Amino acid sequence: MDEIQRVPILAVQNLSRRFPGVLALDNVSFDILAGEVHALVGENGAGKSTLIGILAGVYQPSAGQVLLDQKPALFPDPLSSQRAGISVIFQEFSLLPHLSVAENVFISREPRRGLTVDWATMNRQTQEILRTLNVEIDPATLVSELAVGQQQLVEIARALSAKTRIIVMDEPTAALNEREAVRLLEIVRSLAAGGVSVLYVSHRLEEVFSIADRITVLRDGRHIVTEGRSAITEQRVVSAMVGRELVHSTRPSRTAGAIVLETKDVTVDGGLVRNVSFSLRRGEVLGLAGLMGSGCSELMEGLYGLREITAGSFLIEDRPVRIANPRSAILTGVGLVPEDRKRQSVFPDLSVAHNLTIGNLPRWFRAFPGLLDLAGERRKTLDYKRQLNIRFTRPEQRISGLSGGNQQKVILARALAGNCRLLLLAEPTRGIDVGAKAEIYALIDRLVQKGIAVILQTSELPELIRLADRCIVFVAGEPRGELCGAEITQEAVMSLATGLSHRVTVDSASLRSIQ
Amino acid sequence: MKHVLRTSKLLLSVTALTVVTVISLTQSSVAEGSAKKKIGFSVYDMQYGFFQEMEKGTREASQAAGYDYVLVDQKSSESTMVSATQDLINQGISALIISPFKPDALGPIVDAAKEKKIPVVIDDIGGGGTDYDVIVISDNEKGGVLAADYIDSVLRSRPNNSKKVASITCEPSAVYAARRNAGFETRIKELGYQVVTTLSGNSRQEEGYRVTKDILSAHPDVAAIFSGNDPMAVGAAQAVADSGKSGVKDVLIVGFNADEIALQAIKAGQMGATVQQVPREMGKMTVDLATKLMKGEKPDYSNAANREVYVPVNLITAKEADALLKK
Amino acid sequence: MNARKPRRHRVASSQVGLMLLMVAGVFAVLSPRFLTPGNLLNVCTSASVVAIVGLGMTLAIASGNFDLSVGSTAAFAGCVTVSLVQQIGVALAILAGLATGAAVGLINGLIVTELGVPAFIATLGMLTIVRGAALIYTGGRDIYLYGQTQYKILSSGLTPVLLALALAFVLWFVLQHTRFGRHILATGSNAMSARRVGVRTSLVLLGVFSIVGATAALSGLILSAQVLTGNGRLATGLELSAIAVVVLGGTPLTGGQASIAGTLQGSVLVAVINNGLNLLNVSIFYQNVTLGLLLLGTIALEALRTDRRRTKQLTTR
Amino acid sequence: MRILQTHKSRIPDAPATGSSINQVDWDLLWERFGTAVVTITIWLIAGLSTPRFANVDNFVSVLRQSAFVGVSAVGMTFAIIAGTFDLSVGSTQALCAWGAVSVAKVAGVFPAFVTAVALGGVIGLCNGSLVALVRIPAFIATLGTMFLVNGLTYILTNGQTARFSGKPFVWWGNAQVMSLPVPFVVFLGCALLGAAILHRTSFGRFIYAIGCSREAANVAGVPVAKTTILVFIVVGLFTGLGAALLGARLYSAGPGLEPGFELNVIATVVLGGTRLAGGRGSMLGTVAAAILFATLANVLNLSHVDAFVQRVVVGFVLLLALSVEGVRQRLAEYWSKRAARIPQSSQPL
Repeated sequence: MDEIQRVPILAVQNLSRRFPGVLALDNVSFDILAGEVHALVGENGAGKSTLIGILAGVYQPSAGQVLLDQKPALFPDPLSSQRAGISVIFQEFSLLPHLSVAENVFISREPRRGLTVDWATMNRQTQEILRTLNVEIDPATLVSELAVGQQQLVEIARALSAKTRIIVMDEPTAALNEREAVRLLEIVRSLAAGGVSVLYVSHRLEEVFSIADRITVLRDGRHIVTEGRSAITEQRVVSAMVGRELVHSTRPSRTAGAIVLETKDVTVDGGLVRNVSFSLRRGEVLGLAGLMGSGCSELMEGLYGLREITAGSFLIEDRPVRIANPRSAILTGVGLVPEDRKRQSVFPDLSVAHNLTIGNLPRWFRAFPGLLDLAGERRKTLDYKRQLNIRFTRPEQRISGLSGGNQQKVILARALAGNCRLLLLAEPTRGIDVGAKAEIYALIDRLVQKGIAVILQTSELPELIRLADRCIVFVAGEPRGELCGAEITQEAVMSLATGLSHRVTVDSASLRSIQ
Repeated sequence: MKHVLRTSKLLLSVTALTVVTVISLTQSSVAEGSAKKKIGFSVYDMQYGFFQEMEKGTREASQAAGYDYVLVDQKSSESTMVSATQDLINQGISALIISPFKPDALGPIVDAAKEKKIPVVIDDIGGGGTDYDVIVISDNEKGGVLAADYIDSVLRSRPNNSKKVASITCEPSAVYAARRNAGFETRIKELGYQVVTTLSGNSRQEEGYRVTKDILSAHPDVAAIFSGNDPMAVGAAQAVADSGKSGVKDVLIVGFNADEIALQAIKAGQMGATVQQVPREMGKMTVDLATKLMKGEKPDYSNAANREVYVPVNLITAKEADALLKK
Repeated sequence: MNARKPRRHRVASSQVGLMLLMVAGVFAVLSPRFLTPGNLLNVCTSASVVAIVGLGMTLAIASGNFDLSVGSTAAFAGCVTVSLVQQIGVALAILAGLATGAAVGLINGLIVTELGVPAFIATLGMLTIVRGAALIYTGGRDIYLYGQTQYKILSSGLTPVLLALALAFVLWFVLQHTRFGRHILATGSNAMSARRVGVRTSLVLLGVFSIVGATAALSGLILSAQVLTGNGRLATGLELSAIAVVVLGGTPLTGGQASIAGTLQGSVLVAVINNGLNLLNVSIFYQNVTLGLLLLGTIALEALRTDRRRTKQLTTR
Repeated sequence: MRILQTHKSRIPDAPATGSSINQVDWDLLWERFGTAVVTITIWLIAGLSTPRFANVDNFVSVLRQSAFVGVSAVGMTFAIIAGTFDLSVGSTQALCAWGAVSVAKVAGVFPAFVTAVALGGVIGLCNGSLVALVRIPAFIATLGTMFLVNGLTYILTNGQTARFSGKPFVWWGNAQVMSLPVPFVVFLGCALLGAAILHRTSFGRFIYAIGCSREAANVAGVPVAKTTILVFIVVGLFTGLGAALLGARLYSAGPGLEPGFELNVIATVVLGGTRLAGGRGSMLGTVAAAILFATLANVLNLSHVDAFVQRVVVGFVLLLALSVEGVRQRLAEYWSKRAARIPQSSQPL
């Protein structure tokens, strides 16, 4: 790797951006070389999103400048940034669900014949680009009909079609399963080999270290370090990110208690998930693993009453229960931390306290029939603040002002507040930074120790290994195998999940069969 | 937290300031009282030519008599009618003239006026069975009868003696307008005609047009159409013209009000006739009546039992239309 | 050349088509005069007036917006044109009327894009403002043009129908085949994403609102030509009819999709109902009841159908 | 990858929470108090320019007038906070008011109010079921009921207005208690009740939650369908009550009562700072906005403003009040862009 030879294609110099009351970026300088995969890491609030926003033309810098090919460049709006050869793939995609794949790829750059859009050329070129990515998607398909992984590929195809020289990817694997993520990393590598520079923004250090040529760390809006991959250790990156020393942790040994949940031949939604039988004890963490579409999420939703259990029986503490909707789930003592925080759990406009108590209002806060006991609610919120170490100033504060990790803790508190005996965790640390992640793991450990039973569904294998005592692997809606304790390794899980050998090789045919 | 406090303080001081201003103004307004008598007129809806004429008559007469004059518009809403007229009464008027959008809702207004000993003169539409002092009313039913007689006189002389006529009404809730059509329909049936259809054009010109088109296609042999007001009549005349017929010779159109727009249409040979009301005259009459009432005199009722003063209605055909337009 | 176009949402418009056939069938049986050429022209003419503004509204709804001010805009444009016909001639006056409509639309667009007022409220405010402006402009008087046969061309014979069809074709073409049209759908689909990928959503919306204003103006002009009169009361309540026909036609209120053919069929359906009930001499009272029932019926059918499709997804039981 | 854990004692406070405190949340402030400020401003201007404005009779009149839209707006506030909408309140009002007046004539005051409120509730139930169970978008569902109820009212009444001027009945629309007009007292009562429901009951919390995010509400165990139906019933109940008051005020009611009422009600709620998209809003704002609209109409009448111009002014005030926040954001954006451009303006792109 002879980085010295290459010229910086993009550089930021002394970049600052002030928002009312906060300095989001503080005098940041670094550069990206041609054909380089440059990873940008940092905790939430480190300034990554602001930096991306400036490169995308969404924000303007308060001071400093962006150099493109060593000349100052100005991006007053997204279009000018794109014209300069920068494509940004945001974490929540910028796709237009009602338009076709081809239209999404060529939006605002549609090939035209006279006044009209040249559909033939557009579809043909889209097909060509998709082929270079090794995917077969009909360019005329509506984007709303695609799976998440395919949607990501459409975003990449859009970047490629724009003759982009720099692609910025914000948490590109956040919504992907392990399999799709591997595929994405391959694509990123081949892009870089083709001369495109990639600014790869991610929390997942594992990915970062497997792909980046150089790594830049931001913390609290300031530039901490930029270093070649081989010149820096994972340990150093983490401490640069959090600005403090970290210690290792492993799954504590646990002693399971009485059986809390028992399922027998459970079928969800008439066959989306079939023949699930397992039991779960107090103080135990059961992991569910599988590729997207394997039925893990559907089973979780079934257990929580978001989907119908169409066959089989379901016993909680030896009593058969019927959970028809989330409400009855909560009443039976089942709590859920949903997988998509933005869509499924947080009410951004409501206060922390309201977010925390929304699931169990009638049970706890009735001073006299009908009226809420606001003081009690406040007390309860502060209680949880202490117990779960949630950081906020006032219970009346809007939850949108909290960091992702703290929001997630509030959601966790909500799930626990319902007198929870069985806690369902779906992707509990998605989009949460390293420090907060470790805290949430510790929290889960403590809860389990207190006797709560946990079912954990996650696409992050290290998380599974760190937390789960047992793990059931699903394939195509059916449990394929169960792993216990030390048997849970990345290789074992993946080989069960894919039905292949544990050396994961990816080709487009198997990718399609997954979706 | 602090800024919320600060803002509340700001708000509080602004409120205090307002209260002080308001109190001082209350006192000044008490002192203000002018010697001049004030006439308040609450008009149905200034969007209509008819009421613009009425307002003009009322205003001119008030000014001529040396009164102050205040106007409010009910904008075709009974709720606004009551609240806006209440605003008038609160301004210390000496007499109230009102052309009510909904006579049925006159109750609270008349009660409020009586409480302040303000005489109430109602201009047209209806009195809603309230305790008003006098109502100036054009004889809507008679107008309908006039129209029927006119249609009969014209059609009788025609060779192909179709006995089919149609009637277009205003919005279904307009009581005064319903009387016109009722008068027309009763009389025309007496004369041996068949009313093939009665449809509503909601008082609106473009709906009069649309409804007439439907009438013409359902009953191609209809010989005459009576419309509850002139805008709809003019719309009807245009629809007849668009079907290649004449609003005089083929399908005789008769309207109501004698709005300028209808007079022009009659002059242009697009419709047969209209029943004239004299809104401007009526406006003048109400001011005269108000003057009498303020002096404590009794008006000369046409029908003392209902405290009504009638205004004659006249039929306007091409001859009279010309003369009226010149005025 | 086999240029494959994206599949579109066609279901709803076939629903309204079916409804239309049924209703028309009933009237054809009940009234012998319903199927006469004269009456059909009559139906089509009154359908055209609503269809024209409905087509504009389809664009607005496809872009994720609304325009409640179309009735007032129609009145204002009608007044402007009628007042100018004598001075500057029919052609120029018509252009002036359309320009007035487009200008009102542009103002709507500016309020929405620049001041950040939601379209529903922005155009609600403009509804009263423009109506007031029309009344002030005319002084509340009728302006009439008897004997002006040239202006009459706008409303006589097949003109309104042809205008509606031509407009439908043009808008369909714009929507499906031009960049502007695709950007309208993109904006309605997800304005935030569209902005990020370089669609100038503000410009798109300004364009859309101007078009809506112009179509409202055209409807107003036809109405004023029908009665050869301009006044500030013209076209009251047109906004709700326009929205009703768009909804009947199956264009979803969520934006990103549009059914031009559906809107045409929706407006014919409403015209057929009103005409048929008039032919049968049914009281006007029943027109609103029928319209309400149809609206709910059509959409309920559609909702239940998609519901069955959706049972496999997350539900709100 | 190894999993790491932090020393708990050394965790600094999250930066995002600390930053928003010292800075003024204009958005929220304007949402809470903006309408009240505008109302007071108008009072000031009116008081200074037209002496007729500031007398007791006139205030009574303004407050009374604010109640008729206001009571219905209390219900509509629920609907809009829940992220939905009811266009049928105009038709509902006419039907309920007619029902109240007709029943008052034969059976007395109490049955009259019960009839009106019950009719409103039933229509609300229909709307709610259409939206929550058949899943028709609220805009379309209530547009449909609007036409339907309007037509039904005409059929039921045969186009005729019902009239009744019995003292105990009209007392509710016209009398005063402690020099406050009765309808306004009822309105304040409704607003207080509404505020209590919104802030002190689980139903209220559910409404905010649904308005914020339907899906998240469902996952959090909020009974979304039930709450939605209940919201529409509440709108109907309040509209029915307001309608009975209006019937009492007018001594009469019939079809075609108050054209455009639904839009006035929605405008009032939105002007009161409730966000059209749902999830945010308060009763205080609704009360202030109802008074604001009544004041505006009154002031324009007192200042002898031409009826045509009045329309323009009312629309303008509505737009002006709702643009303030947008204008402020625009300006902030403009300044930040300008600031960004100045040092580099001479450079080529």
